[in-house]
Amino acid sequence: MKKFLNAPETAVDDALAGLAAAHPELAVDRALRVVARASGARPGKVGLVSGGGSGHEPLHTGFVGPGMLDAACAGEIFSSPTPDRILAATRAAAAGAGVVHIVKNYTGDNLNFDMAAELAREEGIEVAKVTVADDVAVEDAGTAGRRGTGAALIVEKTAGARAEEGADLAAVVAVARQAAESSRSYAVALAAGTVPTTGRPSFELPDGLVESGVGIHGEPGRARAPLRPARDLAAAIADAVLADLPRRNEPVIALVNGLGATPLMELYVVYGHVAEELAHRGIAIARNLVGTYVTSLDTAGVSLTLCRADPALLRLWDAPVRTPALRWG
Amino acid sequence: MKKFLNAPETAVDDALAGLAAAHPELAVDRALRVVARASGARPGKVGLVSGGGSGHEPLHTGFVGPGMLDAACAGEIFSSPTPDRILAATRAAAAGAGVVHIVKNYTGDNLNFDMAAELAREEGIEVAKVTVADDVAVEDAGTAGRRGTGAALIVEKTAGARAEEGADLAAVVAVARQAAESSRSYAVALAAGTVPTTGRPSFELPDGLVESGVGIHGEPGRARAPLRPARDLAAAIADAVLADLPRRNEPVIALVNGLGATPLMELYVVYGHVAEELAHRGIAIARNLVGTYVTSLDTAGVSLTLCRADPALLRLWDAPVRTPALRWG
Amino acid sequence: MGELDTAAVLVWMHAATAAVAAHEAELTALDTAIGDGDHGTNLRRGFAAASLAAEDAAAAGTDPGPFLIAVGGALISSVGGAAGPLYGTVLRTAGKALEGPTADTAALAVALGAGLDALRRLGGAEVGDKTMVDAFAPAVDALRAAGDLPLAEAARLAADAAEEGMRSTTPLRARKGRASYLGDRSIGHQDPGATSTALVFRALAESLTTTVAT
Amino acid sequence: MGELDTAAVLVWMHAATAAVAAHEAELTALDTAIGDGDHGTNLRRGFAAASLAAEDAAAAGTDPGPFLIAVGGALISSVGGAAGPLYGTVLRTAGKALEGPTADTAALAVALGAGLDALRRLGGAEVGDKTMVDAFAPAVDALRAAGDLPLAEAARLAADAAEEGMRSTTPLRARKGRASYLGDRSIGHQDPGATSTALVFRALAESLTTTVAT
Ligand SMILES: Nc1ncnc2c1ncn2[C@@H]1O[C@H](COP(=O)(O)OP(=O)(O)O)[C@@H](O)[C@H]1O
Ligand SMILES: Nc1ncnc2c1ncn2[C@@H]1O[C@H](COP(=O)(O)OP(=O)(O)O)[C@@H](O)[C@H]1O
Ligand SMILES: [Mg+2]
Ligand SMILES: [Mg+2]
Ligand SMILES: [Mg+2]
Ligand SMILES: [Mg+2]
Repeated sequence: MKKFLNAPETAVDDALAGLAAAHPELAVDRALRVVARASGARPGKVGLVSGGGSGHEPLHTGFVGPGMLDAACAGEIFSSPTPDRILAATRAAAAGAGVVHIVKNYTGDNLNFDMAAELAREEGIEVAKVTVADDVAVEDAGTAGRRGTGAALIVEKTAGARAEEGADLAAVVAVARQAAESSRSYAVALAAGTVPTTGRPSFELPDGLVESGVGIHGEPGRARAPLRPARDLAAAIADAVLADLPRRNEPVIALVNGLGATPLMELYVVYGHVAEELAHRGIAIARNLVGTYVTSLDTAGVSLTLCRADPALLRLWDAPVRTPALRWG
Repeated sequence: MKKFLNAPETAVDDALAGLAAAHPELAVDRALRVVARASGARPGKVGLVSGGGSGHEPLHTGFVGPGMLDAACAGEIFSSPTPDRILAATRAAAAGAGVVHIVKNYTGDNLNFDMAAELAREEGIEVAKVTVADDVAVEDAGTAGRRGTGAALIVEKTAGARAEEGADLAAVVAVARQAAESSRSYAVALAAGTVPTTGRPSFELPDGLVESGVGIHGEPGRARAPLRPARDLAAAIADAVLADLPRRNEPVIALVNGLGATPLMELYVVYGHVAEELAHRGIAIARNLVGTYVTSLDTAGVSLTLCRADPALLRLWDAPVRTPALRWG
Repeated sequence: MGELDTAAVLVWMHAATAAVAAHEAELTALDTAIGDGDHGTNLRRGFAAASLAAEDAAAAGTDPGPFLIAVGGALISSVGGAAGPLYGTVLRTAGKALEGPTADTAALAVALGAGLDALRRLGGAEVGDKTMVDAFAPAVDALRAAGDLPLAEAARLAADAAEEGMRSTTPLRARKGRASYLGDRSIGHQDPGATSTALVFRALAESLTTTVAT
Repeated sequence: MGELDTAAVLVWMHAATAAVAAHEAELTALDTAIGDGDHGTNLRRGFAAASLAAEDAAAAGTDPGPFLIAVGGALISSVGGAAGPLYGTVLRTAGKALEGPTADTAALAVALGAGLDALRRLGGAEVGDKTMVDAFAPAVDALRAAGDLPLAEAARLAADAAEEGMRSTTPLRARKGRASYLGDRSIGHQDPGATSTALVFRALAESLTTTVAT
């Protein structure tokens, strides 16, 4: 394994130290691994908190700032943070108007966030939970349900904008739910990432094969398939997402996302074919984002997230955002 | 080789097609591989043009837009574009106030840009050239000189801001030269990238070794060294840059940059140690940028660029920028 | 017929901590195959913290019930992932069901039975879903069936049952937890959580052999 | 004693195009070792375009001088990288120095000598800097020395000299071009540009054997 790290055990802490050094506009509690806005919670604003295992950067710590999250909480690599830390993030975000927990749908994340919510409620903080479960690669019945992946970015961006403009808890939750329920994702990998503590790729993928339907924790996918031209892979990915995307007559926000080790050139190649594919099917892309945002360590792979967006959601997508990893407007 | 491409020969064109699809604010001439602002050249504004071989994305095509470049020109992977194409980009950027060519210092880039400048002058376009030669890993005497790498971003950002505020050609050139001459870079790689047409990594790097002083074209480095903790690598990189950085009593802009396949987590780890290292030496970091901006295909590696910046340069760095890959203010 | 006192629970926790640490790589390898490759690391870290909490509780002369509550809390606040809240809740719930300075086989069966119920409620998994429940439920059944056997012997039977339950997960298709994402591809792999559960029961049995006089 | 006419130059260009294409992988491998791995691809693409320009020029009945100017222009606008402007300028400058419908050995030596001068001016490289100059300069010297030999024979001597110059680059430390970044690590590798230059001179010699009656 070759990584720019000091030791597998210190990776998360050392990266947070770097984040703190680079971003004085963030308050980084290195002991609790909580990243919040240095400006503190704005009285009367609904607080937005997310978090989860590390290894998905810039998600979520890179999305803390005006227009997006109030606080994020980083767990060990691929392990949900513990309730006490999520509680600390919740406290940092609480400003009297309640806090939304944006939780990617994994057993561990659900359990730890639920326990934290319970503790926060005991302290008098109103907490609402919005679950992100967008990955169509996994079954959604009688199991742990769909995984939360790229849609987290869209949920955090739009709900963050709604909170920023002063909406109340119910209204922020409504936007977050709308974005979450309107989004679907699918990912393929060319090579698995390496969890530092294990030192070896999460799975071995022989030459000429892609892993189709991978998760963002090195979970192997639905199937192995031959490596095909980007055009065909993009079509297959779009097919998978569209098969399960709500069929409303709305344009989409399209996120073509690198899983950590995929160069931008390749992401744009994929985006071009996704755009062609959607055009063929008469689906308009109202907004797009191409880049490396929701990652899985150094996985070479790409994910597509589509979110059906009405004008209200598009307006929130367009609203100003000032975070380390996402800034516009 | 595993990449999201259709064929090695179409990689550059397919990526440009995706860029065009994703960014309606850009005018992408796919035949000439010229990317310009869709709004056209603003009459009376100095035009800024850069370009070079492809494989370094988002440099330069991702830096076209208000506050930065007017046009960029993409060559084949790692090969400078030809003079006719650079001429086309120059025409797209020309608005009566002259055009600055920002050229990374490579024999091929120099020759092709110089020929294009000659042709543009024959058409009555005033062209000034600013050479970026920041890579301290290579000798600077009796050779091709230092390579141009990460400093291109800083030059394009600051000169772009100066042009945007209406400065004349001499003033824009002065800023570009100041930024270029005040910047130094150094890069190390854990694994070489793969040029699509060759299908194999540019060099083989055995386990446990890093290539120190690599270029952004798969050029092997100064030396191979054992893989060390990020803290030590960061110190060595900072040492290399500082040894050759102008010794003015000014703070620096620090760019910790991924070479294409390096996760953000690792970049922040490195940034943290670079910041410590500079603090020890009493050098203030006035601004920083941590991310993947000046790449070398899917090279796993990191580069550090430091630029001594006076208040004027910092003001230009802070000025608004609206491009696919860099946006703030 | 020995009873479980605080000293014995402390030895159990140390034994479990040692077992988890010794099997960290194996647990992580199992989790790499059908999960995300962190179960060994999570549990090593968590049980190390739980051992410290256990020593503190023992030093304070805490009874087994509150002792397990403290240890469960330490697991929750140090493991992360799915296993932390699940194991932590099991121990906390079991602890709440224990009264007094010692527990015999029947009392332990009741306490761990309450823990199992909490585990099933919290995680929603039943036997056959390829989770730690597959090892935990048969272990509790064995304890219950051994209600009048000496504790050390009952614990051995529970550990045997847990290990059999652990092995029974291999041919199963996962319906809960991260392995469920794999669908049919989860078949043929032993569940990491069931494996760690078997380790914890074996640690109980072995620690009782040394600590509980018969 | 044969002279070089437009038909012969066309055959030369086709031969050079074929040679570069046949050696693309080798040129790229040399450039991967001490450069950026694109010299073969660059030249294959460039000579393919140059061949088309050459056919157009030949079809238009252009004399060798303007013919080489057109071919050089095609190289400049299709190769990219360092090699495009360098090779293109050589041919353009050589073309400017050629007058009339044919050229003998001495005229070709003068023309390619002018091309070499332009190459040295443009790139700033001298013999010994480990560039295409190391193959080009001895080839021009050989042509000059063979001023009164038949063209085909003179071209063979030039190709021999170019190849010797090419091989002489191996022990050199690069002082120009991308290989100069390697410093001492460039030693022991043959220069890709010198290699392609030798191919182009060998293509001249071989094409003349077939096209120029002696
Ligand atoms: N819903 C559940 N109910 C019971 N046990 C579960 C459930 N989900 C997961 N598990 C257990 O947790 C184990 C995985 O733990 P761990 O790897 O630490 O957490 P994570 O899956 O969050 O990485 C699985 O092997 C399984 O035995
Ligand atoms: N300054 C120079 N003068 C003469 N020849 C040069 C010079 N720089 C480079 N070359 C030649 O160009 C060759 C490399 O060409 P190529 O790989 O196509 O361009 P690039 O280096 O831009 O990738 C080198 O092997 C060398 O022979
Ligand atoms: Mg986990
Ligand atoms: Mg090149
Ligand atoms: Mg796990
Ligand atoms: Mg080259």
